[in-house]
Amino acid sequence: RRESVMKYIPATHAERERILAAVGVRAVEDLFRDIPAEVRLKRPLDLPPAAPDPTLLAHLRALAERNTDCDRLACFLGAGAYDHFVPSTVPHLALRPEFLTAYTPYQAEIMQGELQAIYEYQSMMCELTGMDVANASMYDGASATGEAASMAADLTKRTEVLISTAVHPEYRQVLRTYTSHLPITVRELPALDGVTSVEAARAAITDATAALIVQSPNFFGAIEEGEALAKAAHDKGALLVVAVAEPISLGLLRPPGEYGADIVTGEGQALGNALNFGGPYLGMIATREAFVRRIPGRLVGRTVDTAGRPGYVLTLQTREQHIRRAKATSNICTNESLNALVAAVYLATLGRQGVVHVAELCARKAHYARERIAALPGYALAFAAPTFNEFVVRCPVPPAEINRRLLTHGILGGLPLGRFYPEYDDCWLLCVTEQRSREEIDHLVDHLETVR
Amino acid sequence: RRESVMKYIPATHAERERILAAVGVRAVEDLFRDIPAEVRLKRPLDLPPAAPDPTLLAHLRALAERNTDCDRLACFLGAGAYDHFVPSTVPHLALRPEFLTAYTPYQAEIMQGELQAIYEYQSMMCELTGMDVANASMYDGASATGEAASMAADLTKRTEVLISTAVHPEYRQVLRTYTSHLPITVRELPALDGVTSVEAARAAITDATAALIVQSPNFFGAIEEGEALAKAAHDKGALLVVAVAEPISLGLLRPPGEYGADIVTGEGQALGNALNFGGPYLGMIATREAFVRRIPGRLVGRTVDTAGRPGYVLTLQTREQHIRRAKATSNICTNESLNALVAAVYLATLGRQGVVHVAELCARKAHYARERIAALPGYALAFAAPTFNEFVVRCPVPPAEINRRLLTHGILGGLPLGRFYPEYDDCWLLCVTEQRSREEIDHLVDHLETVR
Amino acid sequence: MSTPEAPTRTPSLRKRPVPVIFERGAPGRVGYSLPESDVPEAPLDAVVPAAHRRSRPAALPEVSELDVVRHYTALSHRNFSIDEGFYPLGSCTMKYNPKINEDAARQAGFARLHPYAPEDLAQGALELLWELEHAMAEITGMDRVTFQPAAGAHGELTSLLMISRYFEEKGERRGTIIVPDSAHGTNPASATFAGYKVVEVKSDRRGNIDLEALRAALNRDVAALMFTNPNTLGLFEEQILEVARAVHNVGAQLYLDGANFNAILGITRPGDQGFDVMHLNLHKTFTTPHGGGGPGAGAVGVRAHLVPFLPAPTVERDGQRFTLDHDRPKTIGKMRAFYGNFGNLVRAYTYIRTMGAAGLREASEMAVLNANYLLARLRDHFEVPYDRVCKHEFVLSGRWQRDRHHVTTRDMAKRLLDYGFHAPTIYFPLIVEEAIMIEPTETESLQTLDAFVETMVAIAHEAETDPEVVRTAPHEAPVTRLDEVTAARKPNLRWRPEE
Amino acid sequence: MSTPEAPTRTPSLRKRPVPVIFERGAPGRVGYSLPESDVPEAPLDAVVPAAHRRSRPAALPEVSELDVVRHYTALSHRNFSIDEGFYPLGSCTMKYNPKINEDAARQAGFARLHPYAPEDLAQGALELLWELEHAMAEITGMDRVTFQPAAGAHGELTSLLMISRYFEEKGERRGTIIVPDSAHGTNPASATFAGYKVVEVKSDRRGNIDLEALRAALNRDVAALMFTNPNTLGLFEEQILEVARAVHNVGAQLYLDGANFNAILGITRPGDQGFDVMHLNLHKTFTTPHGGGGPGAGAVGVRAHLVPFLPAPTVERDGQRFTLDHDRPKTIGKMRAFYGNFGNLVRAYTYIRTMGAAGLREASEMAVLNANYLLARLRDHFEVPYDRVCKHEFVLSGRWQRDRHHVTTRDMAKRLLDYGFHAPTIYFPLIVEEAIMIEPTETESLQTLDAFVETMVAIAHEAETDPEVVRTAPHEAPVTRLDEVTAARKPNLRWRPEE
Ligand SMILES: Cc1ncc(COP(=O)(O)O)c(C=O)c1O
Ligand SMILES: Cc1ncc(COP(=O)(O)O)c(C=O)c1O
Repeated sequence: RRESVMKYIPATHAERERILAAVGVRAVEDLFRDIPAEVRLKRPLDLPPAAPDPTLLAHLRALAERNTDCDRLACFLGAGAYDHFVPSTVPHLALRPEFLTAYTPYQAEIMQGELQAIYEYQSMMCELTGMDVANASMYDGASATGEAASMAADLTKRTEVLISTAVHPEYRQVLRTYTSHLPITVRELPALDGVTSVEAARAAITDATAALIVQSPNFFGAIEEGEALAKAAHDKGALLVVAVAEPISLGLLRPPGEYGADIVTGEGQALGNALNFGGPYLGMIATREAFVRRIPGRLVGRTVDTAGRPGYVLTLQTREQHIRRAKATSNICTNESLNALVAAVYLATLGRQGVVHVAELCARKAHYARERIAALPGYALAFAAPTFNEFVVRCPVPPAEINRRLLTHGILGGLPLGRFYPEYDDCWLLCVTEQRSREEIDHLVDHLETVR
Repeated sequence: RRESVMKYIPATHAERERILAAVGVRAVEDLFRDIPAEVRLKRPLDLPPAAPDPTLLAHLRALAERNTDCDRLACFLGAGAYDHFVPSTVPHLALRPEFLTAYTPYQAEIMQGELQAIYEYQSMMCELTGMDVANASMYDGASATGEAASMAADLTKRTEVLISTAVHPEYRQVLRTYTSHLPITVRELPALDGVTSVEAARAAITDATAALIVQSPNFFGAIEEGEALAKAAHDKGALLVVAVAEPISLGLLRPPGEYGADIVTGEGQALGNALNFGGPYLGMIATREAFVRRIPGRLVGRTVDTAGRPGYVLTLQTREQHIRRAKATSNICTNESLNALVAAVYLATLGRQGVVHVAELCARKAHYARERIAALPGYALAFAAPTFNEFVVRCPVPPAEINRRLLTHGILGGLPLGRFYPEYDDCWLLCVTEQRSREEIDHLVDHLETVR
Repeated sequence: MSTPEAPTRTPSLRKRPVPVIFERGAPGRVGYSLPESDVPEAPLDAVVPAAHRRSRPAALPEVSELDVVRHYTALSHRNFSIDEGFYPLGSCTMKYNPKINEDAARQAGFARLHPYAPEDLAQGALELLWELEHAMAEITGMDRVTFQPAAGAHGELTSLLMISRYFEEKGERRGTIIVPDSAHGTNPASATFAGYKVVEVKSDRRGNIDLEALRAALNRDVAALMFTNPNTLGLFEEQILEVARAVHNVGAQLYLDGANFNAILGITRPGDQGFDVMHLNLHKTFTTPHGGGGPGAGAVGVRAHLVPFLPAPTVERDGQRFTLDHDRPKTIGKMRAFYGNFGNLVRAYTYIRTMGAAGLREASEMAVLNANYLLARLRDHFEVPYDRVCKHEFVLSGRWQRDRHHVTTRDMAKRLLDYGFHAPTIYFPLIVEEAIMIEPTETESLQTLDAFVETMVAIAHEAETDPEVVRTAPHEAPVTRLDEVTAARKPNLRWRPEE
Repeated sequence: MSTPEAPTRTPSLRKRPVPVIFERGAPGRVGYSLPESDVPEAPLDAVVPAAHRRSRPAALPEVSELDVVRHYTALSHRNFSIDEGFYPLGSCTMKYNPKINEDAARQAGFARLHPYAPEDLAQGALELLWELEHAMAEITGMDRVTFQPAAGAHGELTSLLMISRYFEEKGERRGTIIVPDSAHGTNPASATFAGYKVVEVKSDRRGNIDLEALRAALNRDVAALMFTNPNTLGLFEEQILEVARAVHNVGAQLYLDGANFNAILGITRPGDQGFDVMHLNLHKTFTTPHGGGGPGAGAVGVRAHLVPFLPAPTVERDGQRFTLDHDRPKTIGKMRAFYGNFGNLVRAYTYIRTMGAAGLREASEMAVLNANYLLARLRDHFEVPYDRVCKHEFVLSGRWQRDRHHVTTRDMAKRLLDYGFHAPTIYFPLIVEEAIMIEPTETESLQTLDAFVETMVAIAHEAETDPEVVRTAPHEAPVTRLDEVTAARKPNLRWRPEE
């Protein structure tokens, strides 16, 4: 037997024999006789050989080095995944094994740490979004938005959702997939000049519309006219769902709850979670008090024990699949609690001032980059609306070509929009976070000047 | 005020005012009036400006990358610091903040974890070395050997120590420094063909000799004739001190306690501690029951509490400086407990079988490399004695030159002995641990073939 | 067992509540450090118009770094984790989460990689995904595997949507999903979420699905049977081949809920048993940590006829180069943004490479041996509703204790906490009254299993001799039982700043 | 304060002993994974002769990886650390150890760097050492600094040996070191270890050294006065300049034990006060973690006349290149192998770069403010032997409680543990009966200081009203008071395998 296997399977040969004897069988095969012989595997699985730790770590180091990560590039790429600074407290605290290797807090009395941390996370999400209730997490921003659609349909008893094309394309794809076999039709509301037109929205919303779904800052980085859009929706009895893909923006921008959002979904990756090539990320969902019993996923509530001590429990579980089964508000079970904990530690570390500080840095640096690039001959801003830390540039050469050239200078360029918007194939979505120094921005601009 | 400072100094301006009021002074300066005005600093210290976390981490990453560490080279360099594989359990467990940020366990009742871990470490050291008692750690192998000399002088009431030139040159330097102002004279015993000559030792030991100090495996990688050397020392009433710079060897080799060592010192770095450019490392010292009250440093003992539960305490403290002051057995206070804990977790993880396994891998790979290099035209083994994982090669070109050439192929060559032994300036001390693959050894050999 | 204690007149430290983080700190205190802006100063209104800016900062904590460290360290000490003790949670496969997996996944080359980085910059990540897919296909006997699902239930939904597209392609519209009454709640919930009607089929006395009832329920409106095998009773469905035949006879698809895969690694493959599609919980069988509730990682394997419907993108290899194939005309689309919970996929890959084929089989053998060992040693003390050889887990009933001593399964579960064990899964599956579902996993030692048995027996004895101590348990936890009724009646779901 | 508890009949979990690791596991169990040998098989006797091999393997634990994880996790939960609570240990400067320091020091570029790597491969490490030396020289007012000492006491020895060489160079032989009666034990111990006779000088009523006694003790045989300033009473020596003059008048050297430097960062510099040589404990003032007893890092600063005697090697800069200078003809030699506790030097450097000049000064200001705050709030409840403005720490006496209520300082210290605080340093300095030495540091919040005050006052009250609960404390710890007498009489210093 290989140590690499034995170290995870403690039973020694002698112990295995003792167990067999206690169970009363001669060989372990006797325990598998209930499996029809014809489907019992007669051969070993065809897998790469077991690798001892040193060999395996060397292999994994080599794989990791075949990637070029954001420590090795100046990253101007965002589009739903953001390169923010993560304070040292975050991994040191959130990844403590007591949190990392715990299961869902079904035994509340011995999981008060997890439960309290999530209760605090819910509170922070409410503060950020301006909503009354936030849940303990969803899979990611896209799937949370998908769930919001059916939540809205249920709440309004209506069958159509209207989604702006300025919402992240992958969120829209997920929404379509999620609703494909539900009695919900998805209509897209074209965002013509980089923002969702309030007039178009008002015109498009009917009394069959369950919800208008927008993203703010939207996929083009522009800040939507939340208040007007909320009014447009509410006037027709529809709900406003606001997706927030870049929650750092909420350090500076008006919280959706303040301008009338009924449901806020979002992607919490930016709140201290690693880029991780796309996951695990953090699905956020928050809503108004009135809708609490329809919110999907877990909720932690504060209560007291028999001695009157404050304590925390999973609550309102009658919404959930393990109680309600086919009638549950969602099928979600395992969620992204650890990422929620990461967000909580991140927000606690930055705190009231730090969240404003980081948001302002993003906005100021992006604004500087935006103005400088706009001033370059051949380059122009695609849209006029105010932005946060992303903006769209029209380029004199194909954006993909620009990215290739920038890479040779250690710069990870923005997203060529043509991939998702054929009509914008000369457009380039740039992101500037607090991580980018003025020097890096100036380099970017200098190189752009040469690419014409 | 900068956040980088505020995050470590929680008092807000308002709180500072409250504190000043409670203390009853108007300004903090009032608390420094007892410092003569002429020596109060009138200017700010001239230091680099405070750096915010992201900037500072980038700077430190850059500094770290200006080094070429053993992840980026095939390391054949040892000479007192060894590149061994460190299982993932070691940092994950030993660096838990509960251990890392605790002080010396003066309040035993709330430090049972630390105390028990060190008690277990002491036990493991005894098992490895074959001695009765081991202490809770010394600074490093060299200083531990220095302390052993005065321990031996005390125990024997003799004034001379004899040390083989096959002991690590830096250990010998430290011994000289340590004893420079003590009534102890240090004599060196030349090791002519790579091992300490038993005859020479017998001849050199007088009845003024407190101890014969050898290292095994010695600095040249050779295994000393421990038994005969012990006899030579004991015949004249001297003690045998054995320094172990590569404790992994004890997985395979006879423990010094078995062949008559009276004091074993050593360097525990190899037991799971990082190379760390030379420190912090782990000073080991162990001895016989009879000498326990003369051993330097802390000892953890097992006892019971008032309810009869087993528990652990710092014990025999009357040996130590905080009780005995000028009459203490040593001046050591802060030691290397965390490195001892690292060694304990390492030894627990490898366990009874693993320590043998890693030792055999080292010996076999070094043996293979040694035979292959010996067979190369122009190269020869400097010495004949059996070795563990280091050996000395005579080279056709200056070793430093060989190292320069190997570096261009990603190989970190051995130590040119000329630096410490002018008479061996064509000699090269090579180390082969379990980390080196046959492929790397063959590359080394192939390149040597071209260097002639 | 118990030792005399000196008198204490202090409240137990462990039972002292930890204040919420909002109540720590002081106004104006900070725990972060960021640079000042290095770009030319512009009036904030020019950067973001005032109308779009928030009027007051979010009421987040105002704490120092040490405040943060103390708070979350204290909370971590009020948890129960695999690293601290035995976690026999049935159906959850709480096996050891190797530390090396963490070291692998936390490397900057993985953790700091942007999902939209050009493929050339992500070859290592793509290669890992490709290798992992092929390993999982071999382990399950499926033709292809997607890792887009974030968890098991997400995998269920993914699978059902693929099944729907499959029937659409064939021009059929089917509206029913069958689930056994022993199924996990996510099965029916996923079916509903996919727009299906759910029909439940009961189990027979041996704990298998009732074949007659199944046959009766099957018809041309049935899109699929969602089947868990070994099922949630920890029993292998002896008539699996008949089940498959019956399902396929009406042209329906056979779906495997693979949450219990830890029983059959290298022993039998769903692909060989006739399953068309299945999900795996990598956070169970493949050691990725549960993180206190998530993230997990789902994997969905399909037979060839369902491959066209896989979520996009897939990972493809040409020669030495790995690419993302977004051009999948028949795909159901996307189940989430990007490609999946990559960080956990690195962990699962590391685990598979550590174990190899023989190691994985050995894991299942020991998981099953350990479960049968516990069953053998507990059978005289608790009712055994389905008395068969079990797989990786088994289900007891607390009926004896309830009926004879008015001590419920919940009471006994809470009492276990006093002895330093996590409780088993209780009151699931629903078909067993007072259910106690125990899964030891292969990573627990015989010493731990024996200690658990002795404690269970001791508690069964307490139920007879000292029922009150069981009914009022736990006594050792930071809190005693919590008022869940009030929690649900008057929900307090967030801290609020005083205005 | 206390809350009613449900009855429990289980032994408290926290008080259950953790078995020694040797008693975990089972024969033949393993928790490691290494490759098999990949070199041509050779008979072991040919590799290492049997005569040199051990006859039986060392009786090390035989445990699985999970056994190891559970064991050390459990032990870690039986500790008390800065991350868990207030640690007012006088003289130890238990300030917060920043997490960023750990991230900096654990980088492979530092942690995996071989000490004998050619200088070209270690330029980053050498640059850091060079920068740190210059920062420390500026902070202390010394001309050069060595980081070779592993700790404070090691720095003391280093300094004394340099002083000896200095006098040798001058052809003098001096045999006496003077230490105040308030000095830390390492001072006289180091003096002895350096071959000196130790003469103790008493302190005066204000807690300064008694100048008359000092003058009387000074003569041409005195090599140095080892002086701690602020001293171990937490008081700044008001006559420091007279002391320096008196010492220098007999040609002796003035040595500073800089363990208490946290009081004077940026406020006053020993180099300006007339000190010739000094040590710093980087594990106190400069936030490197104590690791449960070590490793620390000592730094020794010297004025120009002692520079030639510094341990070798020193770090030098020429242009952009950094080198190790081993060629120091007058050096005392080496105090340990290689260059020092480098890993901790990275942490100290990171801390200094985080704080900057203003930040370091602010740290000392708040450390002193916090100490005076605690003194002001505790003065009515405990005897204050030296009633002066203190620096970063202060000393109380438990005499009132001892004499009036037969409750000792030790009792009160143990009682503090029940309330979740570490105890202050007690029975040191020796010149104060029933000494209670309290150092809050600047990193503790006002909320923590207030909670500590309330607890101290509550304990003083308990000493009057309920002395027994104090005398028998602690009650909340995993164990009650331990039998130290037996521990010393019949030492059990190791586990032994049964033969
Ligand atoms: C049998 C079974 N099916 C499905 C699930 C759902 O998996 P997840 O929690 O990963 O969504 C679980 C896990 O709770 C389970 O035990
Ligand atoms: C005043 C004083 N001097 C010297 C020392 C010894 O320092 P170290 O423990 O680092 O050897 C200490 C620390 O315990 C101390 O407080």
